[in-house]
Amino acid sequence: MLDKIGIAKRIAKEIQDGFYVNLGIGIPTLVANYIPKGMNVVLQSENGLLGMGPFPFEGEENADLINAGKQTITTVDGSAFFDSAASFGMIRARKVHLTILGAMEVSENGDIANWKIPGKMVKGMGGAMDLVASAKNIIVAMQHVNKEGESKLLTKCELPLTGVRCVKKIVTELAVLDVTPQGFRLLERAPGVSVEQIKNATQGRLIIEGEIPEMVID
Amino acid sequence: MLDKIGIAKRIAKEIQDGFYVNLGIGIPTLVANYIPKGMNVVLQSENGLLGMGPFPFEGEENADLINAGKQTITTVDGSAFFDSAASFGMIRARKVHLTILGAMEVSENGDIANWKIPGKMVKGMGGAMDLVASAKNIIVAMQHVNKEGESKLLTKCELPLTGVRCVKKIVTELAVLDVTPQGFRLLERAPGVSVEQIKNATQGRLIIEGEIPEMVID
Amino acid sequence: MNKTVANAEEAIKDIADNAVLMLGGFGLCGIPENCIAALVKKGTKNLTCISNNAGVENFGIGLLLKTRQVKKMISSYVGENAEFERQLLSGELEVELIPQGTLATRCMAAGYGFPAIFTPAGVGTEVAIGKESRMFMVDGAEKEFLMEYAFDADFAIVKAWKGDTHGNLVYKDTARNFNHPMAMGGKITIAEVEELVPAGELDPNHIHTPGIYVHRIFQGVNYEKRIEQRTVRKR
Amino acid sequence: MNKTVANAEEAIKDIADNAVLMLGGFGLCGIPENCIAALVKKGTKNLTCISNNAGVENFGIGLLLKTRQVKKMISSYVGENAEFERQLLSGELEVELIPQGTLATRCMAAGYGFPAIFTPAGVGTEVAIGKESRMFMVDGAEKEFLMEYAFDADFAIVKAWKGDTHGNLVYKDTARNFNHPMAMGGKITIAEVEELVPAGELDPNHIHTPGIYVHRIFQGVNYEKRIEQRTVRKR
Repeated sequence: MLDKIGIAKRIAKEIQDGFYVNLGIGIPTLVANYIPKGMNVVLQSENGLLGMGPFPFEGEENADLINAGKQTITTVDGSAFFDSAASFGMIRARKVHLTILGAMEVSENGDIANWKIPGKMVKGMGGAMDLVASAKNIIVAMQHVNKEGESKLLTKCELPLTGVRCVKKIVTELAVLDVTPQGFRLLERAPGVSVEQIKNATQGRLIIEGEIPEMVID
Repeated sequence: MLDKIGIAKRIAKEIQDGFYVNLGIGIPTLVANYIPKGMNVVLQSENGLLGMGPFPFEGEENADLINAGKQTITTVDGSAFFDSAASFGMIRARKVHLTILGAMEVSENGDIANWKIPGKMVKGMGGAMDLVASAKNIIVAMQHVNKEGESKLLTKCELPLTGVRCVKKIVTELAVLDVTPQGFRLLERAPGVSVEQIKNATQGRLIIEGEIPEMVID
Repeated sequence: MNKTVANAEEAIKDIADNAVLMLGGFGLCGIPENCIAALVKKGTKNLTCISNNAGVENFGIGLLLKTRQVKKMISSYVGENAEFERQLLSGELEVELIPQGTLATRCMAAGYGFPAIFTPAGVGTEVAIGKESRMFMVDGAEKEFLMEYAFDADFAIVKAWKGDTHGNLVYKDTARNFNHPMAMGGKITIAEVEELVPAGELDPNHIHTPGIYVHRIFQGVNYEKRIEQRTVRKR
Repeated sequence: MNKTVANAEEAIKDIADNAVLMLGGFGLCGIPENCIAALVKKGTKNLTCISNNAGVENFGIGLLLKTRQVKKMISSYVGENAEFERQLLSGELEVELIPQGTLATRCMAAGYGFPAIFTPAGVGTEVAIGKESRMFMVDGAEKEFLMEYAFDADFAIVKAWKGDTHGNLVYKDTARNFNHPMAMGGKITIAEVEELVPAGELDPNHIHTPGIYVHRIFQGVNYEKRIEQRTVRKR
């Protein structure tokens, strides 16, 4: 079973040289720490930055320089600032190669819900609806089951949707899965996790073909 | 009868303090020379400049700094450069208060033709169609009659249109006229020009009410 | 073309009850602190605020929420303000949550003279309810877009780093965010800046918002520039 | 993220016959001189060129017209090139004349992911023939707009003043013009610059075109930067 860092490490392996990547709040933010050294990757922050760097050293925080999670950050060489309309322009124009974000629910056809629990929680969708509607490739980092032990990989999302038929891949504490026209295709098991465990934790249609390898995480 | 400079001088009187103004090629360009000293006016050049200044001194021409007529120019204090899409954005958003341009024909309902003579001349509309479609106020600087002595203020334009129902005022070598729902309303005569002359030179519907004063030009 | 006004009070003096405002900033980054304070002082009521966020409880637009001056918020994310969430869930506050890109683009659309724009954001979600949608070819496949209208705000209130007396604005770092699209999109645009300079001092190649969009400008005072999430690393 | 290529020849080497190109510049101001020369040398045929102007007879896109490499021009104003007018009137050259703002906005639309935009330019004229139009409320009155589609160009070829190895671009003065919207709008964007610097040397607050839009960049040589209308005043 993976912890949050394990999920982040596994997702980092999906990033390719030359990618522009947008990282959502939470686990996705951690992915930045595990991008292989020497790989050319530029992080886009949808509040108006290409070339996001690590957190600043203590005492060097700049109130004018934050990421989409409102955290103080730095820039790297070759960065560029722009306004919010320009930012979502480049997102809509599919210049960002990969979007990694969290989810409350994903359905077997790739629908995603992550912004609202009616009557309970209304934080808003932020940039997530724009990102999932436009990104070429969307990877979801999420827990396979909720606190009550119920599956979050469903036949159909129950919560209000963020986007439809958009998720391409899911990495959870248990597994890596592709979203295919036939449903969730199991690609890898987390270390020490059995196919049976994954089956039990997945409510939506799960495709298991051949031997399912265990993830390799450095 | 006015010469080109006279037309430019008369049009300059229409400009108000605080105006952002776009000047077309030809006589409109001359208007810049007659804006009263001390009046705050900013000239927009649709190729990407607010705050157009006079021609450069000899030897100080800058190939990167031209106006929409491709002439070398300068900037004034408080100028700003922007791209062509942004430029027409501010034009469409009606931030430019006044557009002054030339015309081959204007009709009594305010249609204008100035970009094409089928089979003879095809230079293109440039930014004129955008400007006339959006500007709050459009003044046309033109000759009242063509070389053959035929009126260019018509019931209906014969040449391909640049825009419809958009011209608000016309200044010619003979007269100043408003375009009203009832037709061309004669406001002023050029020095030494009679109402009869203007009548003869105007093919479209001409409204003459009361005494028509002679223009006052400094 | 001097657009200078003395201070925030003068800049906002004609903002009346029921006005529709765009307020720049992302989180607490690049928010018009002086104008918000002046609005609180003035007590203008029943405001509709178009702003990506709603501030926090005791800062930013949160101050206007606390004093119940806001009738309606149009935002994309309001997770940082518990008072907001309370007013929303209790029905005291009218709220329209829309995607962040849609929000930014509807501001920009007003400044670009686009009556409406097309975006795929929200297709198939509750955001799409009641909206016109349309298919377009994208990369060889049909894709659905929603038609979203330009905002029609009475005032845009933005914060820039530097500005000149003609209203030209330059932003710093990610504080540009919604300030530029909103500056373009307001019928009347009010800009507060950290440093106001005479026209001619800013490089015309480096202006972010051309002065034609800005109607009033003043140099703000006492900027707090509060940090919402202070994240650091060890040396 | 190094996008540097050696020179114009390498930058354009995969531009094949029948390609659709956006070419930056306004008149002769800010045109990609090196890439145009390389295209002439390569002899690529049947090009569709989206460019505000068609150069003059012996410079700019005029060079490609002279060698009959252009099948179609999409422009707003071509008055400075007599050879162009001749080819047009004789029917040798296909030409689509569209309003300048429509041209610029259709480039930008591609870069902003707008499948189409609305503009009032050309309503009631021959430009509107065959196009969908639609009424919107503007300032309290109905106004007609044409729907114009985003361009779908294979390559955008632009010229900037400075650029860095990540593809970030900075333009100078009015040479920005169509270069920025086209840089955003190309599927593959090629930028030639007067000065190429390592990533990190340009101020990230002053980038006009973020590198994400640029695929290839090189430092051009022997810029002529010809002036079309040398207008001066006496001291």
